[in-house]
Amino acid sequence: MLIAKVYITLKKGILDPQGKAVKGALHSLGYEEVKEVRVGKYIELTFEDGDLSLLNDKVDEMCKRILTNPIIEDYTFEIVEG
Amino acid sequence: MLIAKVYITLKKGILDPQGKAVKGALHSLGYEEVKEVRVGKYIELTFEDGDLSLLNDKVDEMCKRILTNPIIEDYTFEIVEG
Amino acid sequence: MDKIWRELGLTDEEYEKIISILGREPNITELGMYSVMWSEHCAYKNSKPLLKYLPTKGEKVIQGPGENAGILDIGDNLAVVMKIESHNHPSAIEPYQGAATGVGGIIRDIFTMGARPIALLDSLRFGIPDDKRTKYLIENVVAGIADYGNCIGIPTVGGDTYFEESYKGNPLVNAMCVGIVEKDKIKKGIAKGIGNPVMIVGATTGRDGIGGASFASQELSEESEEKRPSVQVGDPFMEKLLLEACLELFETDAVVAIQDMGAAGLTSSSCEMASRGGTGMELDLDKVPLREEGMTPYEIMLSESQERMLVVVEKGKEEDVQKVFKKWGLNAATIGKITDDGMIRVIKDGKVVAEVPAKSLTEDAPQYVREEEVPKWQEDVNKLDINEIKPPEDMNKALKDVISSLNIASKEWIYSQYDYMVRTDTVITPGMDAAVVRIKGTKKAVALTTDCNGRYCYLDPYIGSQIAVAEAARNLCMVGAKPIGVTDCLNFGNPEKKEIYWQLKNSIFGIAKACETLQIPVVSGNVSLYNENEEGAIYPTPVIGMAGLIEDVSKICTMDFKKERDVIIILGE
Amino acid sequence: MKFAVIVFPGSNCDVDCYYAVKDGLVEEVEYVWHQEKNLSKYDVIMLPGGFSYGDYLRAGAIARFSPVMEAVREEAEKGKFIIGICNGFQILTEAGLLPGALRKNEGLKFICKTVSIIVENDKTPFTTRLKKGQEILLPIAHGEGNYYVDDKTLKELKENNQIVFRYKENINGSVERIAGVINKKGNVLGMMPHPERAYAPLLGNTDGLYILGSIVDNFVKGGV
Ligand SMILES: Nc1ncnc2c1ncn2[C@@H]1O[C@H](COP(=O)(O)OP(=O)(O)O)[C@@H](O)[C@H]1O
Repeated sequence: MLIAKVYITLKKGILDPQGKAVKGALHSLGYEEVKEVRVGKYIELTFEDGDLSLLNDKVDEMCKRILTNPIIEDYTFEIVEG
Repeated sequence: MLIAKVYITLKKGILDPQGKAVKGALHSLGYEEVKEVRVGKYIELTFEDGDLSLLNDKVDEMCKRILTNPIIEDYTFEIVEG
Repeated sequence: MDKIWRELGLTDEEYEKIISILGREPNITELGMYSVMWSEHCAYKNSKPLLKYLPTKGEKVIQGPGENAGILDIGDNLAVVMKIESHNHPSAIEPYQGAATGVGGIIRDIFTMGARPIALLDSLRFGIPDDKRTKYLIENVVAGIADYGNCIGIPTVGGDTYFEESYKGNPLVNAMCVGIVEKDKIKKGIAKGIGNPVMIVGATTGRDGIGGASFASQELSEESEEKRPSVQVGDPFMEKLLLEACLELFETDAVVAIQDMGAAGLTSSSCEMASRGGTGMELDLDKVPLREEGMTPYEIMLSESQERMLVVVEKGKEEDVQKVFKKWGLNAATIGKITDDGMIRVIKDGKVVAEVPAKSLTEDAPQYVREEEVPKWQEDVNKLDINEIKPPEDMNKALKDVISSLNIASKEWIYSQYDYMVRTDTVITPGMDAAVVRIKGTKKAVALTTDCNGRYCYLDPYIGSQIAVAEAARNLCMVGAKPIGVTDCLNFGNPEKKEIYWQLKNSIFGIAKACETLQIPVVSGNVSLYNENEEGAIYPTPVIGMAGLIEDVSKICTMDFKKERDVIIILGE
Repeated sequence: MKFAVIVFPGSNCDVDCYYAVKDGLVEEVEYVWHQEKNLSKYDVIMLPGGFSYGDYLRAGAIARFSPVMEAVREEAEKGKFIIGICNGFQILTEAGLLPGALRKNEGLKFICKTVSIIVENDKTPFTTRLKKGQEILLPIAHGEGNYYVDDKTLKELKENNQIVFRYKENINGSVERIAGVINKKGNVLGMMPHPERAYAPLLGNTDGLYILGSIVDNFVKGGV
């Protein structure tokens, strides 16, 4: 089994209301040392075993076409044995 | 700068309607090879440099207290230099 | 760069005009300010000469077009504040955020006037949902409206939705908001009192949507994908806090003037307020709370970051403002003061980085009376002879076809995603001819609707627009309300094309005629032009938002058949 | 008797609760800002619906750390009646005052409509005006109302008769169609449907008064 782990974050400069609210909450709980918080998405895709480099391209394509909104989001991913 | 990357997923066995929807969308686009999809959260916390092992405990505490709901969610995290 | 003003959407003549106003070449910040303020979106340069034909007076009118929103007197020291606005271009690019920030913007227009927003409506136009992109647009526009309105806690009580091929590349997202204000507590954006401090309150300023106003004033093309401003993200939670903080602030006597920062952000709010007050404003950009580092004066002046307000405060009362905003966890920073020289003077790092007459940005904006021509297609599309159509053979099937067709079928799948009940004032919920929202503590209620059949307007903009007004008025009467005011959103193609200008003009004439006949004044509105791409323009779509007054809410009427043996009568011809 | 309606940043059914008590029950009611640390002067505490802190992160996750929540906990221990509606329910579960968690609706969409609710327990101070098995109509308006408990807790809930309301139909994916639960002690109720939006004939529905009215009845009798 192969698992693609996709990490999606808001692009730099795009307002992250969630991150802002979480940061506020952490500060009010006394975790002042947190300088910044960004909240994004984490998606796990499970595949049968297969050709890793082919899969790499496939996952990239999925990210571009459907998993992310390229207008406001950036992504990275890695594929691991599951 | 240190960055804590927190990955939050729904506990195993808890139905993930978002994951189901994404899987459906992927299949309808022809990516039949995707067996399962789980959608979770990805949170980045930025800190000034500091003691790594202390920070480790802190982040764990934040995860337990506020970043996740232990009834439905699991988490892992890693701390990297930013 | 050569002829940079062209990049910013200004013509060579407009650039010459700027030089003659300033007596020198503008620097980049100043040029940016002119480019947004003189865009169609802010200056209505193609539509203003036509808009003056709309009837805007009436005994109930407290505030007609020209302010953030229109105001109508409904007696007992109460007034209805209403406005509709388009967010078409942003929604075409990023439907969720585009629609969400459209809702956010129109809500700010209402509470800026001192009013408590009580209802939202949304008027939507999409292509036929048989392709992925259109479905994506629909899902996300509806979700964007839902999430913003639901979170901020203002019920979305109505709207209208059509599907038609011409909207495919240019979906329309018009949002309307209605508020209630006590007449003696109305606030306006008129900057007065030399030396009074100017404060920026609410969210921090980032690089969002820079140049959005000029962007909204161009046709969409492949290229606009490149040029598009960085997307504004709505933060309804922040706006909820801003709303409550502002209403709380208005209970003090600290506020002289207030305006929301929508399109063209700090530039438009400062110059419009100064221009209305016949004053000037000095702004120190180093005092603006920023979200990002290294922002240039150009960026700060043009940023369209959401959920911000510019407030002119009675001198010495800055602390009062700080106190209220601190309670709600919001920023409030003094960034400048009112001056007597009529200039918008912008300072950064102790140096003047822009200095232009406030009025030149607003009143001196160019106006164009364009050439018009009856479209060639007009004759073709009106050829149909109704007598040539044979009655359907199977009437049962015909009926089913009609009621299951996209544009007739129930829109519950849309409005069930909207919290239309919050605040427990919605006494007629979506699904009827018009929504009715009661006003607690009185017997009164307001009835609300939006209407426009773009197909009729395409066939005949003059008659079609009259039909839109008449339909809205009928919808209100049907629930027992007397129509009192209109807010209109004129969605058209590129007015530089003669046929489109013809449509725009005739549509406005049609609205004017209908409103005069029915004696319903137009108190606010919005124009969205350039809704057009390579495949052509949208149907002319002058959405009519209308409010009606119900003096006694116990007398409302709903459309369901009530009991057996009741008599059914058809009125009219 | 005096009701408190807690106002968190982002609450928006605070108004609904306030008027349901004032005009529907004709009882005394006050808004209480979330920074308040003492609730001892109130007899009933309402945690209203809305989007506290935007519901960012998770619904109710941030609000549960508000200073007022310590006071809510204290009053709960004393046995005072506490009712959390919609976001208020979410906050109570996040705070651990009620079991379970509320997830995104199964259909992933916000749902606003009036639905049938079945009364499961008519012995609570919130339901004495109702009968077990009775069907009432209440508005719902939520995006995250999909109730979850693990099997073990579910069993406990059943044993202790803590399931108070169920949806007649599965509208959001909740475990066993649970719409409202009460704590073991029987004084803290959480529910997704909005009784406070059904208090006036003009709104077309007064079924909410069964629930709000039960609170008044039972308070008069001296509480739990
Ligand atoms: N986008 C929308 N948002 C909210 N309500 C809508 C929307 N579209 C339609 N509705 C509601 O659905 C009902 C029917 O709308 P519509 O088809 O325009 O009615 P009619 O043409 O009979 O006036 C109305 O109550 C209207 O407010």
